[in-house]
Amino acid sequence: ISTTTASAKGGCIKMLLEFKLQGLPVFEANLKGADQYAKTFNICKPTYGGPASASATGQVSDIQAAIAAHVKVIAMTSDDPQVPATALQSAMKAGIKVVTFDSDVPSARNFFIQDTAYNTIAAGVLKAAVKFAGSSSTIGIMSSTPDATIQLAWIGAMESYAKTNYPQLNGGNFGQIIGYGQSVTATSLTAAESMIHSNPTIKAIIPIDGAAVVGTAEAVSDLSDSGKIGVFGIGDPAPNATYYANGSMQGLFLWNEIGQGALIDCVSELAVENKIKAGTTFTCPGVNWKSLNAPGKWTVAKAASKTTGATKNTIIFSGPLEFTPSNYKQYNF
Amino acid sequence: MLVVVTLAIFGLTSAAQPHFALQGNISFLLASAMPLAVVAVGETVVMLVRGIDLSVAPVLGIAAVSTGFIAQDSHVSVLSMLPLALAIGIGLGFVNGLFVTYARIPPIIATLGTFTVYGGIEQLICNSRTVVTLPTSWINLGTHDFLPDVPYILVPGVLVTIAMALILWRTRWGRSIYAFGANAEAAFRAGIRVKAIEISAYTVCGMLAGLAGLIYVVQVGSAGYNTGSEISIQLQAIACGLIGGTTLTGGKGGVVGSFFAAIFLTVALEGVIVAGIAYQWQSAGVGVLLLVAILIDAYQNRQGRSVSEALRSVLGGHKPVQQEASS
Amino acid sequence: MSVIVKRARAAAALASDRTAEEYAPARYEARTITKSFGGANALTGASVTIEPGEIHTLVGENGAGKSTMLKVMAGIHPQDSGDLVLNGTHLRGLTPRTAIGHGIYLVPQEPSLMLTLSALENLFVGIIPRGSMAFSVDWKAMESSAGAYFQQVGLHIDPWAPASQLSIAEQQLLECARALAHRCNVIFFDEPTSPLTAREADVLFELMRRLRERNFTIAFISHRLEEVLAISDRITVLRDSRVVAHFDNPKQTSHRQLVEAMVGHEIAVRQRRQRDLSGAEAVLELKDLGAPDGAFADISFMARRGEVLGLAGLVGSGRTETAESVFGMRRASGTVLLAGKPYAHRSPSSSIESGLIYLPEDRGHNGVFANVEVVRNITAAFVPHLPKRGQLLHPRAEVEVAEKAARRTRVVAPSLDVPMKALSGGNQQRAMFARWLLAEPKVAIFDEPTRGVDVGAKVDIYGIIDTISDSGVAVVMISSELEELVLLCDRVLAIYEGRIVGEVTGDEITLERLGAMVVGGGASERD
Amino acid sequence: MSVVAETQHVVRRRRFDTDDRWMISLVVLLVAELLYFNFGISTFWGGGWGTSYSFLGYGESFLFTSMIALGVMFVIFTGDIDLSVGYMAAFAGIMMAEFHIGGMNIWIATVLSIALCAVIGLIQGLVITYFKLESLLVTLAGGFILNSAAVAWEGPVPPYGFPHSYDSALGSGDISGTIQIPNQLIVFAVLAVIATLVVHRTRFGRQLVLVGHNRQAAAYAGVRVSATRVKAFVLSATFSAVAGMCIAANYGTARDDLAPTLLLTAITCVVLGGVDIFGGGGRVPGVIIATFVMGWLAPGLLQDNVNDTWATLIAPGTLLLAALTIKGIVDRRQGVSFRAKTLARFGPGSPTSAHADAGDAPGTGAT
Ligand SMILES: Nc1ncnc2c1ncn2[C@@H]1O[C@H](COP(=O)(O)OP(=O)(O)OP(=O)(O)O)[C@@H](O)[C@H]1O
Ligand SMILES: Nc1ncnc2c1ncn2[C@@H]1O[C@H](COP(=O)(O)OP(=O)(O)OP(=O)(O)O)[C@@H](O)[C@H]1O
Ligand SMILES: [Mg+2]
Ligand SMILES: [Mg+2]
Repeated sequence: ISTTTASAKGGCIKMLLEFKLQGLPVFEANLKGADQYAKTFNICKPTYGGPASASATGQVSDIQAAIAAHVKVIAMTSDDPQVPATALQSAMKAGIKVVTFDSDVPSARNFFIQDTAYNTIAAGVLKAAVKFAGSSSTIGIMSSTPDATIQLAWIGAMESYAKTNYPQLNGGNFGQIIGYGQSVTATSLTAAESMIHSNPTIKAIIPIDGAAVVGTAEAVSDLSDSGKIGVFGIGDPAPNATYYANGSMQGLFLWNEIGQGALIDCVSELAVENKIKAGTTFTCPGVNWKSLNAPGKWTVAKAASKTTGATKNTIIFSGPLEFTPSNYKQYNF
Repeated sequence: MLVVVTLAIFGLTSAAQPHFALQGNISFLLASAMPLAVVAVGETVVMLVRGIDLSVAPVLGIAAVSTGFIAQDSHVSVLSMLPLALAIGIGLGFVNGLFVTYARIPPIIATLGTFTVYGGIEQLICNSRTVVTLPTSWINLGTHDFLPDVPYILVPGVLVTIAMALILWRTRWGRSIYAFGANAEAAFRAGIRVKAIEISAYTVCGMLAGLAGLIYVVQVGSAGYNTGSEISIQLQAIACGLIGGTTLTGGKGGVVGSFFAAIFLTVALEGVIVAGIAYQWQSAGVGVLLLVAILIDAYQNRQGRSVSEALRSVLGGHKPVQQEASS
Repeated sequence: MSVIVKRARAAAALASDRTAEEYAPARYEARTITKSFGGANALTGASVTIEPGEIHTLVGENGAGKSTMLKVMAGIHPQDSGDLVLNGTHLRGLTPRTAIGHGIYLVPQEPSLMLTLSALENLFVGIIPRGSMAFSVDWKAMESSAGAYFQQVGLHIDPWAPASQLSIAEQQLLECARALAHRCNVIFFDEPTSPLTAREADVLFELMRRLRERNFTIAFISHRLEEVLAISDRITVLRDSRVVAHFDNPKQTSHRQLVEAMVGHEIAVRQRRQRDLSGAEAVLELKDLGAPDGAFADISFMARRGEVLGLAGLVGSGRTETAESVFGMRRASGTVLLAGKPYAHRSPSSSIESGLIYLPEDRGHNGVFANVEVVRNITAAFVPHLPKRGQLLHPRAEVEVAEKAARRTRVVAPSLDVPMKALSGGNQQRAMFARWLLAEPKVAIFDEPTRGVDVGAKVDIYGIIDTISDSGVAVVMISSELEELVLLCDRVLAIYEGRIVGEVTGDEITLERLGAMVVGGGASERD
Repeated sequence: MSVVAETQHVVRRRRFDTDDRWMISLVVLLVAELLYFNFGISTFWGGGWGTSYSFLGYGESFLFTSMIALGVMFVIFTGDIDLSVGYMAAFAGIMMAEFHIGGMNIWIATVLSIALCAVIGLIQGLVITYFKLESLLVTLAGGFILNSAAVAWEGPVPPYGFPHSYDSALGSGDISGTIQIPNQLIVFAVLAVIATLVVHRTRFGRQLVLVGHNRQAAAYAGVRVSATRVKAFVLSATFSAVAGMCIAANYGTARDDLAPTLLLTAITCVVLGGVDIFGGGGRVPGVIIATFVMGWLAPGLLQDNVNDTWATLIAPGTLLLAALTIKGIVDRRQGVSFRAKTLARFGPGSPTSAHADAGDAPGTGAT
């Protein structure tokens, strides 16, 4: 209690860093980055939030507590594009800056840090899978639920990329083989198993959420199909070291989560000091992760773009990073 | 009877989707039913003493993440983690027993309380981490068969079920469990240590949930802050007990039925997926299955005989001996 | 972990190869026992000594503390103070388990068996014989030794049949067999006869006498004073949680002396009433009532205004089922006429609305709301007519209504605001009568209205029934105590195995006639 | 009345019974909690009494749970339980939203959805009473089915975008004055008053309680037991549906995963409020107080920088267990134990003696 008050007077910027839920490795990496760079951007050691179980209502309680605690900025990745909107709007009314990252709340934020351009990551992962399986093979997708916004966007981007570049995939209808694991490893495992059984010709699977990646890799090792069926997904490498090692994991794509944490700090500070607005370009001292265009340089989007998925006031963090069996050991998130 | 239905579902599904009966899949189905089967065996013991234990889910989770983290960090063998898993289960189950027996909180509420508290503990243990990079030996144990279609994972499940069935039938402790469930007051008057028996039932249930946690982490290869609760394994286990012929009113039923019910439930759920039913309706599928299970339970209670007996009498065309007596 | 526990273990271990006679004949003494439940005293400094080779009977009104005394002595309740002394040894921290180790067993007021388990297992529960391994169960040994125990108590049953298939009398005998199997030689019987017919009770008494000959130490509780006087060697009377009298020579004790000791004052002996009601109109008529499962069939009779019509029969003869079918608790075929009009879609609520009430026999389960205030117990059947103010209930007016009814039936309670369970059995039954009087019945069916009720309350209940019938209500009285049918009824129907087998009126109603009729014979057949 | 002489007895003024004492303890607990937060957290009162995001304003984060608690309370009073309430609330919200998006006036959609949920409650109640099934399991199954229906109906993009007036009326709006009173608090207060009066001051409420105390005896006393139980399920569904509307309005969207977590909290509130999980015993005001105890606990702790896991799981769970342990001890002093009640209600055969003393439970004697 007393520490919060003291630090408020100490001049650093009080920030709530709110995740979808505790314990997801990607967010842990974000947090690591944010903590590491807090000093650089004059952020008080981030107030770490996130509901104990994935629920948008839990996030709202956290936001309410933060408003009452008079934070200066809320950085959050939202469980739902709508639910926290009311709470965030009242936060903005109270003069608090809102920076969303990873998943957006379009109607109630100042800036949104988009992980990567949807088209580039979709193309990256699909290209790798096709290279392994062949351009007229059968490739499945493992997602969490049909209403996961970003995953839907990725799938859409993959579909349109496949339509123009690999018209022969899945007999011309890429995107028809989708399994859902509901963000539960055990369920993903079952779903992946049954996908493999129902599609005997399947050559590669693209899991695009954390539980699906583990579940799919486990299923592939389980059926002694390691190496026969390729797994190319979107996810972080460290949790899947075992599967890289036993040959059931061929490639994962993501962005640099630690760097994203640093960018969150940077944007938060700039937002609080009103130093950025739509259409401008900014730099972050000490942060040199490769952005989409140039290292250490980011642009605040002025208008929406269909291909990248960006909307107004969106900052795209970076292009995709590929983790292969030969380089996965270099990243520990 | 359950075996028949299970085989029927299996047969129908494989007729529609031939690959369903592939060798690997049978083995996979058996293996993925084991965590549930072991939990269900424990839950059955509690149901036999007229109890209910909702906290098995986080108990399983705690055991899974604790053993998983240790294995992940120090690459110990699965067997060396067994005592830890059991100890966790025993401890947490014992606490449940204390609340039910000494604090006299109704089981459903007491274990609802411990469900939340244990769930919190599971999260604290995870402390924002997830068990993922298990040693290869663990993954192999979870994924390999020692005979065609007989996965290693099946072994502990079968052993536990046989052992519990024998214990319940052939030991004084087992008979005391039934006596307590049939009529706690009479058991007390007959000189049975009712409190010890009731606590021991919850302890055994916890112990098996702990064991199931270890099996789970070996089989799935991963565990996290809400392992167990996320698939409502406690409810599935209760459903298994009911489908397997154990009643909620205590003193009746047994663990073998629950074991097969767990396999049945797993095959049925997998069948639902393979049959191409939209994932949205899977939870409705579980709901309907549960309704069927309780209707069976109600039927058994009212008729004083099990559905399988009834079916046998219908199919076999002769009246069961018990019929005139039980009307 | 006292000596006692160790001895109990040793005793339990020895159980399978020791006979009761190996115990020294037991003199069991309870000295100045005090026991209270949540502030209310159930026993105050009560002492009882039970000698070997005697049947020692405890009598007293409901709630006097008889059951509590035996429960304390059998380790079911711990006493607050006082000592339990068995052959000079003080028993401390007694539990049923250790009590059995000392050879003490209580056959409870109502048999409490594990209904889903076999008779065999019920017999041995708690002392299941060991098999080859220390913890295993030797089913063969159990099966082979069970027969002897069943024979000793005169039971002829399949040891593997579930206990739920046994009749109440058989369950009672199984409890006795359990006491023997547990090698107990101090056996307490808490009101064993109340659910039994006279014939079944005789079987039990025979067993008790045989045990007495084997020098067992036996305690007994009953409200049926005739049988008490017949079987007891010594009688201890409890009143208001204290021991108030001993009768060392029951053969020379009169019924009247005993009653006066129990209630503390004289009680007028009731005489049979003589009334001629043959001209009164019929308010309830049953035509060919039959149960779907055949528990009763072809039941036809009518009850007149102001008449007390008795239904005599053995336990399980189908009287309760008939009455419940009329009241609407069960489905039945046939016709019921109420005040001459057919009454087809029967349900308890519509019965009560049309002036037909039923006092259930199982007061504990079907009558009282144990944790609810007496007031609300009394008004429970009156809820649709409770006084209202605006749309809401008017609590004060409700209390007045209940009080008035309670006064009419002489409910004695510290306050009508206490929960029902704080009242003695007799007062609970008085409150039940108050409930049904509120409904202003035209036809009242009373099922075993005096079961488990002490003599004082019995007399009051007879008075209430007289009053009700005098006011023009047709009373149908179901009772297994033939004496009270003789005292109260203007007409009695006998039911045997679900069928009416006879009818007697006026002076024809005698104990002998009824006794013969209820077992299905010797009656003047109706046409 | 000539034969029977009249006996006089006094109806003494009500003593404090266990229920009263429990309610007093709850009030003390609530005051203690608020005092702790008051002195412990400088910002607990935020910008002053009742401004958004402090004290009364926190209501928005738990009042809908309180409404669900009130609903499920009816069912618990009858000795049943309703595990479908959370799913029901979510389903109601989605139904309303889909109707609205389909072009229906939002208020008509609201009323229609509440009515349809009442019908679903009716069906559940009928299934339970007609087939004589365990309500625990039927409503669990019902909840699963409702959940599926909700997920299927909402589709990939959960419905959102209600008129501002709606969001404000049932959601985050408040009546401004010196103290800002959230609209939801008013909705809750209305429901709370209705619930209190229905249970304690109407004929239906009386029958509800009697059914909970002893179903058999109630049937013999002419209470329409099944009808009463079914009505309780209808009330439960209706209250949940109203809560679902408030949730939707509050968050501006309706989703399947918002509500299920509410179930545990709601049941915790009811039990903590002193309602006997076996039916019959308890007071509605106790439940109302308990919802505030529970409601302020999590936001208060969160503000006190307590870890989310502690604030939302461990603390409430421990509170529930501790409270019930204490209540159990207090009750036992009175000679009524939960276990005895369990045996009285579920005991096989009829172990209770003719005078219905509930005290012969195993363990009462073993020390
Ligand atoms: N003690 C019992 N043992 C076995 N069956 C019983 C017993 N009591 C009742 N029944 C069953 O219920 C049927 C009718 O019982 P019911 O209780 O209606 O008889 P009753 O004449 O009212 O007896 P009671 O004197 O107990 O009131 C019997 O045919 C029998 O099948
Ligand atoms: N477990 C208990 N809890 C609370 N009160 C009890 C309990 N057991 C008995 N009592 C009360 O103690 C008193 C004595 O009860 P007890 O059962 O010994 O009476 P009894 O003489 O056996 O009566 P009855 O003839 O009705 O069986 C009664 O007032 C009873 O209500
Ligand atoms: Mg007694
Ligand atoms: Mg009867």
